[in-house]
Amino acid sequence: MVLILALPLAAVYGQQAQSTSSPAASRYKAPVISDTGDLKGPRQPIFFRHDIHAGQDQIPCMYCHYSAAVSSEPGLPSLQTCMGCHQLVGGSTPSHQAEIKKVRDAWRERKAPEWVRIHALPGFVRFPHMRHIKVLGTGGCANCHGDVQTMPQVYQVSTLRMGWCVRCHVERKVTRDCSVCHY
Amino acid sequence: MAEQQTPGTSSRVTYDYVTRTIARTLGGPSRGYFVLLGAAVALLLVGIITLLYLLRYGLGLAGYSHPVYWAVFITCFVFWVGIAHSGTLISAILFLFRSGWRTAVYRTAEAMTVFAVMTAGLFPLIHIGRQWYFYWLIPYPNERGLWPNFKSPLIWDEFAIGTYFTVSTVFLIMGLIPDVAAVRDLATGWRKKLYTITSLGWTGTNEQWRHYSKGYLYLAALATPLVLSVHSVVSWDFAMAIVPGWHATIFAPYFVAGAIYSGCAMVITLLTPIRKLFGLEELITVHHYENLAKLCLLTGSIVGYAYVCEYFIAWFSGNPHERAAFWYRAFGPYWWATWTMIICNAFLPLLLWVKKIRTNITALFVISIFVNIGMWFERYVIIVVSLAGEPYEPWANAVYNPTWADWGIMAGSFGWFFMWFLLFVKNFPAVSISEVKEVLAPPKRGQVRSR
Amino acid sequence: MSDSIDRRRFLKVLGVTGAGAATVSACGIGPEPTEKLIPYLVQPEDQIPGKATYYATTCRECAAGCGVVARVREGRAVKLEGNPESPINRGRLCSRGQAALQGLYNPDRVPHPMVRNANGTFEAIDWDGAIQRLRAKVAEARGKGIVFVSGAEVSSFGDLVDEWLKLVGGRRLSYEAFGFDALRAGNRLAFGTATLPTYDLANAKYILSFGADFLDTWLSPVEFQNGFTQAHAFEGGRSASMAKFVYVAPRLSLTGMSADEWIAARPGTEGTLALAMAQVIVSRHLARQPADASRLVGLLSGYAPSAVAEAIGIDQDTIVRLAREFASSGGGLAVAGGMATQYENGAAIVAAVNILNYVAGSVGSLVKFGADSAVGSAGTFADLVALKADMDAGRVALLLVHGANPAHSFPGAFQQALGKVGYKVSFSSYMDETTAACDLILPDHHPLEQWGDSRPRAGVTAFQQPVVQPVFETRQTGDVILQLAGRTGTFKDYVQGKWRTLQPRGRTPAAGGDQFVFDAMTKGGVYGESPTRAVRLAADLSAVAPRLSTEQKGSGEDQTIVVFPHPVLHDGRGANKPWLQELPDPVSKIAWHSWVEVHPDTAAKWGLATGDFLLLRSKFGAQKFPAWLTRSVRPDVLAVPTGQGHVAYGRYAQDRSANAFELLSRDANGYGGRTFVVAATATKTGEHRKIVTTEGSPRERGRGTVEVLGVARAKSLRPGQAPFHHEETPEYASKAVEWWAERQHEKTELGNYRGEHPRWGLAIDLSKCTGCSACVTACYAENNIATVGEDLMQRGREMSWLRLERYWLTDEHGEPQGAVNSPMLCQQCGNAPCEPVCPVFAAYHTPDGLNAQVYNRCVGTRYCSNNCPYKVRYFNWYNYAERGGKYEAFPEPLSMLLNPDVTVREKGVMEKCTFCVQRIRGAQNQARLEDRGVRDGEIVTACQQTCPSEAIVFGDLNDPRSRVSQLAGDPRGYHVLAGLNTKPAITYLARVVAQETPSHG
Amino acid sequence: MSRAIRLPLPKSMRELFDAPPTPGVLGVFSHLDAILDAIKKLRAAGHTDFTVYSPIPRHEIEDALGQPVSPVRMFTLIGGIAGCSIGAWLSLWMSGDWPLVVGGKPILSIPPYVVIMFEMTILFGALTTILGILLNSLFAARRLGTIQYDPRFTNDKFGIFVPAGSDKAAGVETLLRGAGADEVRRG
Repeated sequence: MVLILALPLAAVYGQQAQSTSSPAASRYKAPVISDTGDLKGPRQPIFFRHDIHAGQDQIPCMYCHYSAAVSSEPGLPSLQTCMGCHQLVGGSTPSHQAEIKKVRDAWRERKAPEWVRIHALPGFVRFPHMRHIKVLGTGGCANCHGDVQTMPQVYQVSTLRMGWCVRCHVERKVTRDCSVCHY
Repeated sequence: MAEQQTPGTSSRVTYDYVTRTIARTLGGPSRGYFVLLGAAVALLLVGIITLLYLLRYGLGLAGYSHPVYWAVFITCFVFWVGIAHSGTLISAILFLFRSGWRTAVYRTAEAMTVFAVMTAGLFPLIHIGRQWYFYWLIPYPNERGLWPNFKSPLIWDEFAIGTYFTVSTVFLIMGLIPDVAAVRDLATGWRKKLYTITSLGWTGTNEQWRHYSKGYLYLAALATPLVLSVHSVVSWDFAMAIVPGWHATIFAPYFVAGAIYSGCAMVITLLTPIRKLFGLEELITVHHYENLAKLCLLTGSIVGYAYVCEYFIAWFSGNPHERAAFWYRAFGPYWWATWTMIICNAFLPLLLWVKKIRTNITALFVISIFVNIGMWFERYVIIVVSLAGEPYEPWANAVYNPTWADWGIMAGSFGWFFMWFLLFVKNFPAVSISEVKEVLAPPKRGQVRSR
Repeated sequence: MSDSIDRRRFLKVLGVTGAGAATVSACGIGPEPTEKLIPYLVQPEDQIPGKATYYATTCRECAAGCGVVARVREGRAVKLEGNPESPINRGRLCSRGQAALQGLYNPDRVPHPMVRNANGTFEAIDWDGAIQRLRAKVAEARGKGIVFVSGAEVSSFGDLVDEWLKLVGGRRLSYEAFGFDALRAGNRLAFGTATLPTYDLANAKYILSFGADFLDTWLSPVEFQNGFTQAHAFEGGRSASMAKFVYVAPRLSLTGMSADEWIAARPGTEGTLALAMAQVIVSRHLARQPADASRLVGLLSGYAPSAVAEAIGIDQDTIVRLAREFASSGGGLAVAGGMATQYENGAAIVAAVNILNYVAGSVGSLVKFGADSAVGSAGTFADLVALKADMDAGRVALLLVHGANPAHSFPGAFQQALGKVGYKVSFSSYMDETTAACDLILPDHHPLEQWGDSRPRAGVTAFQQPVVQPVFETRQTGDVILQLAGRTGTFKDYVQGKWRTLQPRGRTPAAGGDQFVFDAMTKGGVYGESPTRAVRLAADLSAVAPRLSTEQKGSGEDQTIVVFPHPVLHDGRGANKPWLQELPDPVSKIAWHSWVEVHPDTAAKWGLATGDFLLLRSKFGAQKFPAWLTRSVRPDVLAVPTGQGHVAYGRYAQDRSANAFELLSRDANGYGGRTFVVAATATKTGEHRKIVTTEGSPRERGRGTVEVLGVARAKSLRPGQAPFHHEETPEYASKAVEWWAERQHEKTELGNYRGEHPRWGLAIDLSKCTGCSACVTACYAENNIATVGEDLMQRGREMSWLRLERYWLTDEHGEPQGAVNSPMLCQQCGNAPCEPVCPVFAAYHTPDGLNAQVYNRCVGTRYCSNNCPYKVRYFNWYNYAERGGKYEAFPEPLSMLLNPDVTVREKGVMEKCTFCVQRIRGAQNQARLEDRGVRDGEIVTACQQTCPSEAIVFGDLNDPRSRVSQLAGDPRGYHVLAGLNTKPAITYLARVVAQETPSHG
Repeated sequence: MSRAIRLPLPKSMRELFDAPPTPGVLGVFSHLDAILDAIKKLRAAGHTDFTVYSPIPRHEIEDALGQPVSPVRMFTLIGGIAGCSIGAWLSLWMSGDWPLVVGGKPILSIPPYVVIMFEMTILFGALTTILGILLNSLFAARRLGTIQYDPRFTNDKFGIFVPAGSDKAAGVETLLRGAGADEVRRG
């Protein structure tokens, strides 16, 4: 459902990512990364740059993490989703092209990349994403995940520990009943 | 204080005699001593190994069976807390009552107290399911912002036992200071150093005595209600629960009496060999034993009365659950435990009415051991049998049998206790020097003294 | 549909990591291990991660053909629930249905084709190779005897097999261990038709069961139970409820426990009793006779109560009374089955009972012929005996076995015979006894992985579709057969082709076909009305009487041994599923092993105690069983369940207890059926074992745990009356208590104490509960409850959050007349004693009135359990989730069925029922997304969902319009141990029994 | 207490523990009545700041010296009150900080918290008492200096040390001998 709605949008952004002529007035410009060594966060099999996709190209989070608004799981984009754009988008710099090639190869070999998990909750905690999106709006992701739009490589900004959750719940005067998260 | 000699002590007993006799106990240990110590350590090792197994595989190794979720470990906990009680009773309460006979025995009793509490304190930690999270019971500021539940008797327990351990320890140390000083002045070598430090520069000036004896008085005054409170709190672990056989208002006094009872018995059990080993017959006399025996007789009778009460109320209340529970107790599969407890605790001590027995140390020793056994079973009966025998739900009843894990931990606890106790009596005066002197007639001019 | 399978393949990849997470995180201390996240290649539209998808299919655990809905999360089937669309089970499911999942993810499945090599052991072989081999064998066996043994297959698969066998010249024998030969024979005797009727229990006004265990395993238990409770419950949802139920059998079975009266007739005399009743009805004109009833006079003349009462073992007044009640009820239904149809004279008994129904005018109204039941299609036992003979004689060159395990249910003889067969092929995906004796194994998909269908009765076709991608390298036997037959297309096409033909006339198959099939699949099948046709008495009834006579055979000290099907393990097919093994037998409450039921008086004669082993030696075999002393069996009868005693069939089934089939005769009886009663000597072996039972006190002893009302008293109750309030604290005290409680609740100022939040509650109607224990298994499935195994269960370590307490209802002589079954689970008390004693707030009261248990906060002091009067808290003594641990409860791939919404508990923590809080939270989240409140009935607990008799209702007690709060106000309602002022959220509705002065003391 | 004024603060921790030697006379007695006699004489002679050693506490000596009641009791009292209030704060504040309902009981239910308060009272009372004893004895030791302490004082001998310059020393000596000292030393 989400997918279908978002498709034309994607095409548009795909194009814009290509065209340098588009008026980028207030648009965030992703830096060119020469050395990925000193970037924060774990190395991923493919150097996927959230700052380019979400920041520069301003693709909404929900486009890839399609189920965050309806399910407790945010959802991980299928390779098909990636290919939706990268059929066309080949990347501007050699380094980008190299990474995009990995995606296309993966698609050809029907072998999905194994992403390294960054945000993990213990098994005894339930975090319904949809409830939080419902309240915070689709822009609310940053509250916990930080300003991903400027992260070349995503890393964990919040502790995701209980005290951190509770503090926010108390500030916003919402329940801190244990059995809301623990069952 | 008593101007005339305490009954039983001969005129040979002078200040000097007291000092030297007691100091002698700290002399080079005999082989027998090492055998005992070795045995204690061996037992402790058994306990440690068992504990490692429990940690690795889980409490399932013990004999627990739904709905018997508390068993031997808690039984031992209550048993040891009980043992701990006579110490402070003798040292504090009898001190306030100015009863002279306590002086010869209170040091042993007090040491016993401290080590018994040390032992008891281990059991709650061992018996919880996730031992590595025991610190969640302590109110410490944490990242989650969670606090313990002060409505839970277990938290009361934690505070009571903690306080009791601290207070009885400092009480013991306080009493030791003048004696350590006395020993210091006789000792040589490394012991000299040790005692110089531990005596905190005690010289026995009038100023020191002045603050010391007042302070000691206040400590005693504080310890007295503490003794009574601690086992009351322990009893509330059960009385606050709604389990038939636990939920009784009589529990606090009943448990306190029981605790002192078992404590005194344990004092007799420990004192007898020490007296022999260290040749303290002159200082610890039949007179002392008789008084301990009388104390046992008193508390024992209270316990016996409590038993009667329990059954009477169970019948009188007409509550079917209560009745069922006590019927099960007496005639259910655990009848043997119940009757062991009743015979050892309620009937055996009646022998102490006889002066001949009361003044026969061997007899007392034997009786005291039976009382210890009986008191252990009392706790076993209260805890295990009450849980096993249809607590409200006719469908939920089980027969529980302890396993090697239960016995292993219990053996370990005895090892742990005796190890500390033995180490203590060899390194610190097991009988109070200054207080024994206090009850002797002070040297006066014109009195001829044999030296 | 094809690509839907592809989807699930990729989902499965993700599912595995998910499952890993669920278990790992739960048993690890400290932070999570870093996981890999594997995305889909193609985005499935019908799957959203974190949200369940539901697929309708059909349960194949027995031949009843119940519709099920599989809940699928990330490609793993995590729960089965009844399909509300199905006319068979109406959305309900039994324990065995629930446990199908453990068949799917069973760790002992045959993972790939295997062939017996030179040195007699199995070795792996690839599919093509295997099929080549089979094709060759078929070729060389042509004409030398090809036999295909299947289960009761009235399905497209059955048709396909038959087509193929016609091709290669073989024959099919469909075999059920507990056949229905007597029913067919009996019906032929009485009405001249060999088909099986349908029984309309729901509309009966008086139910008389001659050994028919229609709540255990007989024909279609879920359907029957649902109907039965409608008729028998106090408020079964119809005007004239509370039909009296009389149970006639030598032993009180699960079905018998619901009886208002138990007639322990002498074994084999059930038919005599039926005819005696018929005689009374006819001679005294108690009912409007059918025209040809007069023909019966001759037959019945010999059956005056006075004449036969002696033989039956009851006094004649009882017979007359029963006859009167039965006839005057204006809707009496007599059912013969189970034990009564497994005697030498079983057929005659069925005939006799038919006659009873006939004279009472029930045939045609409550007993309808025409819709032949699927299980009926099974071949007779005689056929199997014949096959065995052929095999012995070497007349069988190729034997193919699918969905049957004769080597276990027909032990010894069949085993030997197998040795003489040229080549043996098994399609089973479990290494059961028969498979172990085969030469080639071509493991079939589990029913949840395959396409297929089942025709439980005429007019009804239940569809089967794969709900998950195959777990192992199995292949659907249908496809294999098609390949062998050299036909193109997959079995799926074959089945769907058949389905297209089901659509009503007037629509061209080509056009509407796909749409029709798709719609039907979403409903789970095609459900049409069953045709009915009237039957008349057979021309010649002379055969009935002579066959009814029972001559006592066997010497004096011989005991009558009754072998009955285990309510959940049935003929043994359930034995490889830990849920079913750990589920206590509803009557004996014994789990993990088999037993022999001995009456205390008999036991006293032999100086026998519960747990002592008895060696039963019949003419055919000997087995020893531990004794269970019970008054629920006739003193002159010993009863033994089947189900255990497997020598193969996986880690959970193997080498457990003894196989009761060993005792039985190897020859078919007069009507071609199998006799399950045998004379045997019983001797004490001197051995003893502690039996694995959850039974506490068999009597309730007036503790207020269960309440029972006489029907008249119950009917006289007006709304607002509360007959059980005397259970509460005395007036003066209760006032004080109330006042104190109120003050306290005001002070708490929180949650449902101020009525702002819901107060979740449950209502359980004991007059509906039959004790079938389906709820228990459902609870295990929904809440990831660990099974602990035999030796731990023996030490009372079972984790069953929901247990069924069975208390005998006794007559004035203290003899059981039935039992009250009370589901005991956490009562979610308003003033919960367990909460204040927890030192770390792991147990506390949620704002919506739940008695929550925070597993990750629990340190395991176990004080809460001590202080729980209901004793419904269970402790994790070991780490049951530990990979490869001694007590691992979910060995791969069983862990795939763990519910990702529920934490897998760690060693050392307390756990308990919380009204399926995960379902509550799920519904609340959904409601919030849609900006609405939670609707009544939106949240359904696992136990409520599966309960075949609809005895459990969940809802919000603070909402006066909710069903549960209305039931809570029912005059029959009471709280267990209300005197403790725990204010439970569960209201029990008292059991109502026919006799006026019920005693359950 | 005129003596109290003469309390200079210790120059160092070390000094606090063993005070600098003061010139004076030490008398060793083996009889209680003798030392009591000596004390009387000394006080009659106007000596106030002498130290009495004894192996055991004897109230006769205390009476003879006419000492004021030890200030330790104040420590105990304050400690007790502090403990009680800490106990109250712990249980009340912590229950309020994250209110959770258990067993339908009020969040702040006093009866169970009394136990906590009580235990804390005892604990702090005891600890402060110890503190009181140590501090007081310490400062006392500091105030009255000392010379050659005799080990027999912890065994069976009593002693008196009278700080006295060479001028007074002779008088003190005779006084002590008169009272029946076994031996008298000048330091």
